[in-house]
Amino acid sequence: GGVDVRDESGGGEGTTTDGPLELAVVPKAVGHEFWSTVQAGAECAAELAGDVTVEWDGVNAETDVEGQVNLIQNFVTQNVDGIVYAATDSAALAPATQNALDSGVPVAMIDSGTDPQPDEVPLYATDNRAGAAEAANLLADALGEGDHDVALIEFQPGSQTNTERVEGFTEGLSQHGNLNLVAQQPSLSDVNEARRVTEDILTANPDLAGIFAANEPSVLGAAQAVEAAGRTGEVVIIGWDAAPDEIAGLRDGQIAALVVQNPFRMGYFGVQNMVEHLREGTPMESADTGVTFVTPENIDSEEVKAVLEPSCDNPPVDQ
Amino acid sequence: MSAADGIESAQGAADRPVLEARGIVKRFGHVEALRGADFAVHRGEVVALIGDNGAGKSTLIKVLSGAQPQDEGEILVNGRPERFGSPVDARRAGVETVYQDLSVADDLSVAANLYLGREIKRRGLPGLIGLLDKRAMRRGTAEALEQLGVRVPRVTTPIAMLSGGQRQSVAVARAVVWATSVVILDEPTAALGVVQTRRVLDVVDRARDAGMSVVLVSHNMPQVLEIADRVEVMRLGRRTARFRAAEVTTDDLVAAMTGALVTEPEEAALGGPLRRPVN
Amino acid sequence: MSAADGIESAQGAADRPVLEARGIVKRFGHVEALRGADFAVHRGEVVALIGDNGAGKSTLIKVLSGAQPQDEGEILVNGRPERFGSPVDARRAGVETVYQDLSVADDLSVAANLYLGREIKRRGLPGLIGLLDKRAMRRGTAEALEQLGVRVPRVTTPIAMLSGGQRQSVAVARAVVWATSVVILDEPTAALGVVQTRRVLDVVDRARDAGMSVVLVSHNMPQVLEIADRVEVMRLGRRTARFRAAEVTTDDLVAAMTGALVTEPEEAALGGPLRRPVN
Amino acid sequence: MFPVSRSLRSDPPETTVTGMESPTGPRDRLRAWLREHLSYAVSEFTAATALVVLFIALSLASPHFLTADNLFNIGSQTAVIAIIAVAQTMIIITKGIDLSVGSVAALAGVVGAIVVRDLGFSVWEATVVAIGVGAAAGLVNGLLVASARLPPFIATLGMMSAGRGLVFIITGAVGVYSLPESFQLLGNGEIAGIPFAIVITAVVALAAGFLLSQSRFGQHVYAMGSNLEAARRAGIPVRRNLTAVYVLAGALVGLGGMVAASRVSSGQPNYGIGLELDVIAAAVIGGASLFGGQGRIAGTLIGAFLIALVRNGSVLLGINIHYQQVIVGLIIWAAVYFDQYRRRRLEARG
Amino acid sequence: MFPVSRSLRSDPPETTVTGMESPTGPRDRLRAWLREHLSYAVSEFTAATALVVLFIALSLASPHFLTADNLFNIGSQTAVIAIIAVAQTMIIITKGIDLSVGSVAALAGVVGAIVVRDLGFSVWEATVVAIGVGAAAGLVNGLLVASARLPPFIATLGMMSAGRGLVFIITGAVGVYSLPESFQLLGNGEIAGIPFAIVITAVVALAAGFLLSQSRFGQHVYAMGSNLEAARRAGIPVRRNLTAVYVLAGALVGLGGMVAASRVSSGQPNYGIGLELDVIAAAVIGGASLFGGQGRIAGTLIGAFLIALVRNGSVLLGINIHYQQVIVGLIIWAAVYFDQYRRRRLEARG
Ligand SMILES: Nc1ncnc2c1ncn2[C@@H]1O[C@H](COP(=O)(O)OP(=O)(O)OP(=O)(O)O)[C@@H](O)[C@H]1O
Ligand SMILES: Nc1ncnc2c1ncn2[C@@H]1O[C@H](COP(=O)(O)OP(=O)(O)OP(=O)(O)O)[C@@H](O)[C@H]1O
Ligand SMILES: O[C@@H]1[C@@H](O)[C@H](O)OC[C@H]1O
Ligand SMILES: [Mg+2]
Ligand SMILES: [Mg+2]
Repeated sequence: GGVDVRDESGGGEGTTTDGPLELAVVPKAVGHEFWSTVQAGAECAAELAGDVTVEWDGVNAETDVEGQVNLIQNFVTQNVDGIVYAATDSAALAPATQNALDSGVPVAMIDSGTDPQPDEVPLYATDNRAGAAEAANLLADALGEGDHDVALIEFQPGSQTNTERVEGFTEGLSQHGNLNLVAQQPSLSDVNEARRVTEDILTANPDLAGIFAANEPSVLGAAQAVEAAGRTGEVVIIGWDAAPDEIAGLRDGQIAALVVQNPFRMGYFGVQNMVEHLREGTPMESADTGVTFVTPENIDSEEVKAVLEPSCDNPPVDQ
Repeated sequence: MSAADGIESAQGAADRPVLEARGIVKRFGHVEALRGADFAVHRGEVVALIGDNGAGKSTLIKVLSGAQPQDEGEILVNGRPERFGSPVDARRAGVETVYQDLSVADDLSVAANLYLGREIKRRGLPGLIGLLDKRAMRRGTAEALEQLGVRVPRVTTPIAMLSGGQRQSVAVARAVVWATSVVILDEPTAALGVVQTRRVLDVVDRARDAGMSVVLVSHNMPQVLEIADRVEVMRLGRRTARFRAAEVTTDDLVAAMTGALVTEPEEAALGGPLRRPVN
Repeated sequence: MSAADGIESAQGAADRPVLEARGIVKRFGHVEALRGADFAVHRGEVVALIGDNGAGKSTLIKVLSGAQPQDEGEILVNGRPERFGSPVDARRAGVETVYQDLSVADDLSVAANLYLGREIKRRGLPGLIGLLDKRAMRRGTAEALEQLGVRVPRVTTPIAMLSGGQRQSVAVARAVVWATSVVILDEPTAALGVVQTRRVLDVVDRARDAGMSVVLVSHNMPQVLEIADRVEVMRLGRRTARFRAAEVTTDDLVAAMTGALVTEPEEAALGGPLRRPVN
Repeated sequence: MFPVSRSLRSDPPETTVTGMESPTGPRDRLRAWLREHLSYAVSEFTAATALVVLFIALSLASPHFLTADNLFNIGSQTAVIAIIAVAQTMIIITKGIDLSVGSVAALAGVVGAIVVRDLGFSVWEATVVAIGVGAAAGLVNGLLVASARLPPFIATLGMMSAGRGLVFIITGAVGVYSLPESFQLLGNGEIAGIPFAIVITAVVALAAGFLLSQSRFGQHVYAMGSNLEAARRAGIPVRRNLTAVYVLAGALVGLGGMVAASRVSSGQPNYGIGLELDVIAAAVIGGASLFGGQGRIAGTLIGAFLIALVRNGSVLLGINIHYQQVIVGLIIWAAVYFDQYRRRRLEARG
Repeated sequence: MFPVSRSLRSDPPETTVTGMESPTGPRDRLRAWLREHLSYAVSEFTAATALVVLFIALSLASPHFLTADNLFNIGSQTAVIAIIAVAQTMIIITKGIDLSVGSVAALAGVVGAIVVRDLGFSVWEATVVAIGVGAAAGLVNGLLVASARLPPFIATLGMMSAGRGLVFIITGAVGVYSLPESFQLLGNGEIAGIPFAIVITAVVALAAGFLLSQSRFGQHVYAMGSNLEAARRAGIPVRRNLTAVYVLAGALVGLGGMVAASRVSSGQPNYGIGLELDVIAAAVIGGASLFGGQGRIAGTLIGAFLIALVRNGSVLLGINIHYQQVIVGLIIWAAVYFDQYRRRRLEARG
């Protein structure tokens, strides 16, 4: 595309680009509902902006930090106009972001930022830690008075999002002396594995009263295990994310509440702000994309619907 | 059908060889193992194929039995050119081979090796779905080994556990059991004991009597002269001499193998010392 | 030091055998390959070890050369009991072996196999850091093969590409090149051509003349009688007979191998038909 | 019956040597027979010993272990791995390896789920489709190995990558959800109180074990793995047979993928990443050799359940997940060492 | 020099046969020599052909490909895989396999990061520590394989699990951060304008190639993989050597893990999951055989770069992520098929 240098505006290097834009949008990994929704949001923003191509590319596992470093590096080499991505690891990707900036490629972060995060790089994300702490509160509310055994199904030990949610949840639990964490197992983001560990946890802890499962596959597997054990309703599940079967589980009473982010908005904001920055030189500013606690009570509210069924007909309003 | 028609019939057209090779060339990388090799065996005939180490005997045998395709030249069965794409084709033509490397499956039992590719199935429905009659195969194996005077620990012992001679016996037993037209034996008695060697030679005799053809590769000249009707000599990938066994001495054979004696016209043309075949 | 002291000295104490096995038992699962086998070879002596297929010859050889530990019994070197924990121990005692399975590394070249475990290093610093003198090894290999009358495509050809006889030649060359005290040859000429076989027998002769001892396993009775000073016969995992080669016929040997003739007292005690050794 | 050629049939043998061992009396023969058959039994037992030891240890250590529910759970949890490990065993016996099992299982699972959701197939029809998908992938693997003569590692590595890509293309990298209750039949249903997944596993294992040990085809599988050239020279159609093994294995992987999808009543595009190592481990722990010619279904099942018990046990005992991995490593070492050691002793001493 | 025993030295040979081919004139001999050496060259070239083809194709297809920056990028990105693939090649030549490379690299990386962060080690000291950690893990693998005689698959599978567990225990499943700038030296530094990671890779590859092809130890490595029993009978101390190979490989894996950690300036507990397949693939694509005795460092490097080019190229060309995996699969098949095909032709026809 034609690159035309107009020396104005306050953003980055003070250049703006006319004509078609090519943006790289990189999730932490591909293969989950969550990231597909991010992609949908990104493509929606691109379409509305016009003449913007989104290059959607990611590694296969959220643990492949080095692979993502390489991928970002390759996009810089390819000289895309801008990069919108979610860092698999905040420290490890910091140099990659810096390198992109040094090469004149602006960066916007979604879902997870880097540490340090350069001033000119915005972050459109949810606060994982806060969300998980709130999940502990929801669990406590659902279980009520008295001592209760609870379990935690994490997904990928050692990955940053996982760590944040686990820490957030355990911090939240510490506010509730009556909740006793008796088991903690990883699902490795595999539904079958989530079901297996949950089954075994239920076997070992006949008195288990509640479970917090920290992402989509973990929730699905946990719900199935509880159902298969015939203990639906007896064991309260607080989940994360909003895959269709999670919503169905919520409606069926298998799941008590879901912590739901707004992935569509992440993708949308990332691309929309990047395009504005490139075309008009508008500086990009971070925004909390928000977290919604979905329960059987509020599931049919308009506000929740907008989060659960995002569509480009009704795009999120900027900031 | 006797040893007498050896040399002549190879030239004459009336009695076609059961199995014949013409101008076979076989290369491995830059090594030319066969450089236009010829060979023929007739019905009811025992032909010894001899030659120095590395002369190309085993390579020719593999071509004759379909185990390796030649690069050039042709194979004729009863005078008709045949394309041996695989060992199955050769077997279909009734040719059975004992390879020098034995070609046995180490992890399988003696019985399984003897029946490899020709397993006996059970009668009736079980047989239709492919079930094996292991008992019958064990019995048959014991019989076959008995005939060759071979003793193995058990017929269910894996081949890997056998002694060198026992392994070879299994390979020989397999070939002689199944052959109907030609048996090719590549150094079949190299590892065999005295008694077992005798048995194999007896089997060769009986095979000839039954009208079968036998190709025998051997480095044992007395054995060759005792059992063979004719002798073909290879040297450096070509046939360089042919003799009737009855009319030749060990010294002649050695001379032919070392190149001091040549009977084939093409070879002579290439500058080798031409001497008429003995007789 | 000649063939003459064979049988007597084996019993007498004065002249100790260079290598002796006493009461060796070796079991594989429920197969007893050796059931108390004895064996002895003296300095400057060629002893043939014969026996039917599966008699236990190769197993005994592996025990004698440290390749397989025995379950019972003892090995004596120059009269002193030795524990052969590995082939290195046997080699240290100057014992070199050609195994029946050849024990060559298929992916390695002829030269690499000949020098396996005894590679020549470069002189000076390169040698100190382990660099090979490949050129010297190639030259040495060519020489050694020449002496045995062996032709291979190239000394850099991988063993996998050689003919059966060529492979065996490499194995034989390796053993005779390195032996200093005893050479054990397990059917060393089974796949060899006439010329190469002759060469190996010559080497055996020269080894004896040089005061070395040779143990030869063979199924070729004329060869055994020609080259050996003494013959020890195994049957079903035991030594059942001993002869001086000069005083015995092929028929005697065959009789001993099939169990019709026994010279060892223990065997006789077990009910075998006792006949005095010939002489 | 025994088609001996005329040349062999002529006169009776002169000596009395037989195909059987040593010239000993009837009592010795009985002893030899007993020794032989006992030693087989012992060797079978040996392979299972680690499993039994672990089983007893867990029964003592956790009150929850030895309960029908837990045992059924373990059975169902292990079903998929066991079924796919059976497939892997067949391939390993041929001296092959299949790295694509995870991708192919995922592919079969999502396709099975999609035809139910979008085309209204019944769960049975979907199962047939899933098996077909697996078989088709197996066919490609088989042709690449048998006809194009790629090393199995490479052929199936490519399929691992391409298969996963296909899954993503088909699903758009999103799980296939909203399946009817009936979809759970294979994974969660029961027959006469026994989980259906366990029944399927048992049927598959029995059939495969029977095929391998009793049929002509099975014999040829071992022969090809033991010495491919010898098998070819013996007239076995090695190309066709090798391809058939991959197709058959692929079909089982497809079935396994369908059971997996059914257990979680959804088609998961990320299913089965790393599965290949689990199933190869089960086969190798069970005595299969990556160098071909060796392996038995019974052993593979033992291997699969050994791994499953370790995992179940460590959750039941509440072992910290980080230590779990260390313990799994140690137990794998110990189990195989123990087994190897006893085998060697058995072989060396009788 | 050539220690021929007396018995051989006695009289000169009677005939003129030599260790060389056919009794032909000097011209023939020259031709034979040329043919031999040319065919080697061609075979080397063959292995690299797929790489070259891909290289040219990418240069034409993307203006960004053939730039110093991008090539250096590819080099640095491939460094870790290449270093560890060299280690894997040595093990594969011995007929072994190392599944633990990912876990051990992660272990070395996090330990290297921790000693810098917590104990104030310099990056060089940390590198030595990381190499030591790798070597120690290799020693355990080596002892299990050589002395306890576990199948390498099992020994290293156990290490894969135990090693990862150790990483988690040491780090508490949290990345090791807050490292000084200097920590990035190995991964992101430069020497005379050339990325340090590339220099390290080149040194490692040259040293390993030299060791394997020119040294006695290397010779023994091939011999052990080709026929372990023959090597033992030839007096090679196989236990010690086999253990040494695993230790050496482990040390390289440790180095690789340190470079990886340095590249992302942190110790990542999940580093290297699935890495074993990548590096084995590099070795096998480069001509190593999982059945031992065969493999060369040059081939392995070609394999590693082939995989890297495919990945780099598909990003540069903006190929859809899902299709990328399919394409990677197809290219792996094509590259190896092409190579095998030419090798076979070469062998069959001269
Ligand atoms: N697969 C192969 N690759 C390369 N060269 C080969 C191959 N097979 C045979 N050769 C070569 O072809 C030549 C002939 O080998 P062949 O095995 O036919 O000899 P032979 O006459 O059977 O010898 P022997 O008496 O030793 O068995 C030898 O020089 C050998 O090195
Ligand atoms: N590794 C093994 N496992 C099981 N049985 C074995 C093994 N090695 C040898 N045997 C058995 O031990 C017996 C003796 O074998 P050995 O190889 O010593 O015989 P041999 O006298 O060398 O015979 P040949 O003349 O055939 O070479 C045979 O019955 C054989 O089956
Ligand atoms: O933040 C992401 C999350 O919301 C989803 O559940 O899976 C991957 C995470 O990284
Ligand atoms: Mg031959
Ligand atoms: Mg023997």
